[in-house]
Amino acid sequence: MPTLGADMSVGILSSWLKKPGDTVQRGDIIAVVHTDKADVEVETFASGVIERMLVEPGSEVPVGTPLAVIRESGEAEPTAASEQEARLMISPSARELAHELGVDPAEVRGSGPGGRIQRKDVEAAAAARDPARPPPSAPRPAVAPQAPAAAPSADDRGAAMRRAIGAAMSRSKREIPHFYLGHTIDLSRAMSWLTESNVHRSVSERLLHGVLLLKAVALALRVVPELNATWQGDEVVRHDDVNIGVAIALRGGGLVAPAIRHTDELSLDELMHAFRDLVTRARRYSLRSSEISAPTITVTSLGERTVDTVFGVIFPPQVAIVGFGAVVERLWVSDGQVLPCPVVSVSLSADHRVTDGHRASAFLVALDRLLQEPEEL
Amino acid sequence: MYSAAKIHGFLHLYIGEEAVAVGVLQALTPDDAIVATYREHGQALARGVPAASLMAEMFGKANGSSRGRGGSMHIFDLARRFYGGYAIVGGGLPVAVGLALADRLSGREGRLTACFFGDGAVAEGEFHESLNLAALWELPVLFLCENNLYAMGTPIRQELAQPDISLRAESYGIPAEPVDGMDVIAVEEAARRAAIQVRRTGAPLFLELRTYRFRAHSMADPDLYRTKDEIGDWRQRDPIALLEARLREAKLIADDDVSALESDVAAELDHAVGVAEAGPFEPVEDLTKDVYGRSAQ
Amino acid sequence: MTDDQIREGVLRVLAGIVPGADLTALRPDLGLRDQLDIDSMDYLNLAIGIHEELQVDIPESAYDQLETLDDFVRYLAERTSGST
Amino acid sequence: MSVQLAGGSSRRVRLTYREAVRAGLRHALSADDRVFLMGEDVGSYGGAFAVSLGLLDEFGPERIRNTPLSESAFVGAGIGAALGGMRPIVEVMTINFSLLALDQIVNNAATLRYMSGGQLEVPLVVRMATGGGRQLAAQHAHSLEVWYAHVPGIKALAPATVEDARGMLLAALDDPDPVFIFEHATLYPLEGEVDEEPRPVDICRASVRREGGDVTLVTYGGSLAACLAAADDLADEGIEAEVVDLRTLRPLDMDTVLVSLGKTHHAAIVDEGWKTGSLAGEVSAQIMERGFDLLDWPVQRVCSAEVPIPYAKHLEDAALPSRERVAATVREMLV
Repeated sequence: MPTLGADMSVGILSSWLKKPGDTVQRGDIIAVVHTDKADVEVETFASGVIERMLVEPGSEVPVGTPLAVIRESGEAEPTAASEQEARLMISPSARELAHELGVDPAEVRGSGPGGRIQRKDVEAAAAARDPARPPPSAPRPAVAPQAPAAAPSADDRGAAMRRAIGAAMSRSKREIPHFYLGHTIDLSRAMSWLTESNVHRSVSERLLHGVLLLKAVALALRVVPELNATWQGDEVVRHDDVNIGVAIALRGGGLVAPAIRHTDELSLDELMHAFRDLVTRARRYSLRSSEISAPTITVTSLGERTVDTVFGVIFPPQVAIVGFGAVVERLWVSDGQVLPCPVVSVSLSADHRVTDGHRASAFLVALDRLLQEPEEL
Repeated sequence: MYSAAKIHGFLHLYIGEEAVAVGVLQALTPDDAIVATYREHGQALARGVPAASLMAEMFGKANGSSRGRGGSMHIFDLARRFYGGYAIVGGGLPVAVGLALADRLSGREGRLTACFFGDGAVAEGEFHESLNLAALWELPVLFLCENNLYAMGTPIRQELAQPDISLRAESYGIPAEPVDGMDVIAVEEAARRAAIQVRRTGAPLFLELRTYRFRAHSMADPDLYRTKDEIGDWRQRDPIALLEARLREAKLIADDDVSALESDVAAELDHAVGVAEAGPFEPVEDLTKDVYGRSAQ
Repeated sequence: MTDDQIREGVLRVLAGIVPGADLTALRPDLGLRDQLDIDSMDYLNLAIGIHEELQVDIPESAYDQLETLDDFVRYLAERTSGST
Repeated sequence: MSVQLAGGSSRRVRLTYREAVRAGLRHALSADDRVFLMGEDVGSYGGAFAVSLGLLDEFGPERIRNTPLSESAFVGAGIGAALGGMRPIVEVMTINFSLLALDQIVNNAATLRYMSGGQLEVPLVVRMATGGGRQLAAQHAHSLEVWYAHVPGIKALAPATVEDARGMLLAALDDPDPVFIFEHATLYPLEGEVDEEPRPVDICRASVRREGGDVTLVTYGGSLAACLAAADDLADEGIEAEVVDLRTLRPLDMDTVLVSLGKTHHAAIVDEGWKTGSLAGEVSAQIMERGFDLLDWPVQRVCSAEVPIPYAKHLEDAALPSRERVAATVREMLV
């Protein structure tokens, strides 16, 4: 409804001079509008085919109300079947995966009922597009179930081994003879290095102190490798890969500890990126099964505003868990002076069948030493 | 207040039955527990629940006796062991039995649980089950049936095949006694005797308090099922008028005492309305508060 | 940028970080950490979101004066008043 | 793989589900004299499912109280006793008879804290046997846990293992609100190994009883066995099913379900209740609301046929959820 006078706010459509299906050119008169001053002919500025009228003759509509839909020449003919374009039948998870893998769903053939596109169709399309890259998770029934994600180094004896593990903590506490060691680490060098280096970083590249702790744990495991192991059947298998499970609290309560692979080989920036991505996806429940079953050790922390010390309960089939309390300001003797310093209390819960207090303390000492040289992490 | 739409939902007036609440409550101690029905304003006031807190509750305010959550049918006051109004007819009886059981099992002697209910409840299964259980386990419950002759719109003769309620109670081996529910002195005297016996023996007793409500079952009841004459006859024995006449006869009160009393009552009511109107509404953010004592961690 | 626009921007970023939280009942004078159960990672995402949404860079040093929604609006208002 | 532990935590013992509940009762009765047991034939008879056998001799008639057949009165008395400061455990023989006490449960137990503005507290535990599978026909085979899980103000638990049968009772006694424990009648003879020393267990988290990456089977109580059996069958065909035991029906721990769904993208919910208005329906709705983007296939439900449970064995087996129906449902999803 065009404004046909400065003070005009509404107009009455008195009659249509065209009908749906008519082709119109720019400037054609297509309707007559009645205003309190006069009956005025209305011209169209678009050329094309009138698809449908939106306003009935005789009705009063405010200025600016669209009166008719004109499909400009050259636009695709809408399929006769339905008003909107045909709905793409795709499962929500497949759509998410397509987005993740950069596959255009419209080009995927759906194998589900009624042609619904499923994850495996998207995976196949992604693989077909780039044969070099194997699909993220092996297609299902055709192949034997996934081998345990943490490729055991020494022991390749295992066929796909069914590990019936109840993940309940209470069971872990009862089956695994835990012993605990605590230690307090002066973080003044680490925190000042972090603050200093964050100043030069853009906000999206900013590091959290957590990544320093994760990297230190990963490197300390090279000093005490027996902590980086998992039970398989009745045997402990030590792993070369260091995949640290990061305990993430879910919003409504509940905890999950997916792994960051090769934590020891990642740079602090790569580690921060992986950490941030993991937390985001965990809280959207979209973790990959490989991530959940991959950790060779777990690190847990209850965050800033909480307790000084946390003693973790080991996640079976792992053999250790490192717990960080909150970083707090404490009076601390360093180089003979008593100064207020940021410190963190770290705990190690370990499986008595696999290691002992002496080795466990060697791990915590190594961790401490690594955190005194943050620039090396 | 109700007609001024300050009070909503159901409201069951107690006018006419005052002698029962006042008489019985005189015989109870602070250690006794009380379980009542949705017509419990009389019992609550007689127990000492402040009128302001009742009025605020009926205004739905946070300073009401149940923080505006219960309304007129659900007045609670734990400090005064007033375990509330129950809107399901007969719903309170098993709870009263349980309270008495708790006192028994924790060795708290010399206590009773007073359980008020109407003649309507006598037809409920819970009446049968509760009296049987209290008698079987010999629990200190004082069952108080306010027989106002009507279960909402149904006269008692069309409600109970055996309308002699005291007789029914005795069938469970519980001594029962009918009492003139319009005479507060008679009620108080009977209640005192019963309470002393229950406290002493620990076994239940039953009083059938014959009374009458001058107003309809509730504000929503057109009260067509009773004749004006019948209501008129009972009004002759208005419990408050009866008491006033006796006190005057005994020269215990005179005109100025009566007017002083009336102005005190009026003042207390105004105060109550003031407190209710000034009271805050509970913030909507607290909607889910107190559903559980300890929400799932 | 008016205070309301800033507040709306911050709430939009928060909605992305705490999907499903009822932000309408958020008290602007109470700490965000307690009301929304958010941790240092969420605070970092908040800083990144605000940088993208309102083009203001919040240095780490400013974190401890930014506890409530009002703090954020006040802090950002000072830094965006120059640009409108 | 439980290893006999030297020293440290207590010795392991082998118990049946029924003995585990009894151990929980005995532990609670000895530890706290506010605790007492009330129910039909819980005394000299020892309980319809022999759970309270021997407790009368040990704790006496005051604390092991046989009740007349008055469900509304003795459940209501349990509520009153809880109000009066006791810690009652009421045994309603089966969920089928609990229908007679629903008024006391829904109108009193669940509402008194809220309706009194937070003044009153009802720390009551009610246990009842539930479920079919023993050829007792329609009136003795109901699975109506969802009726209780529907009501805010009470908690509903479904112990499916020997440890939960004992531990949940102790946790429920520690809870300030009414807690209803549903013990599937076929579980009483189930054997399992637990620590000798009874301890309360968590009652707000589900538990992954079997890990797998291809499909999530969500279940509770008497249907756990069928799911684990189905998972074994499926494993032989290369399908790894993850079995999530809800353990608590109110509150529902959806996080554990969603984390699993995030891995498998396929969910089947196995629930002995009738499908219409079932707990399975509620879990499915919450998956749709909170985990929609994780779904690669519509959520499936395996429930009882919508019939009064029949007496004849072959009919009852056809009506109730079975390992075969669970496995078949999973195969359809992963074809």
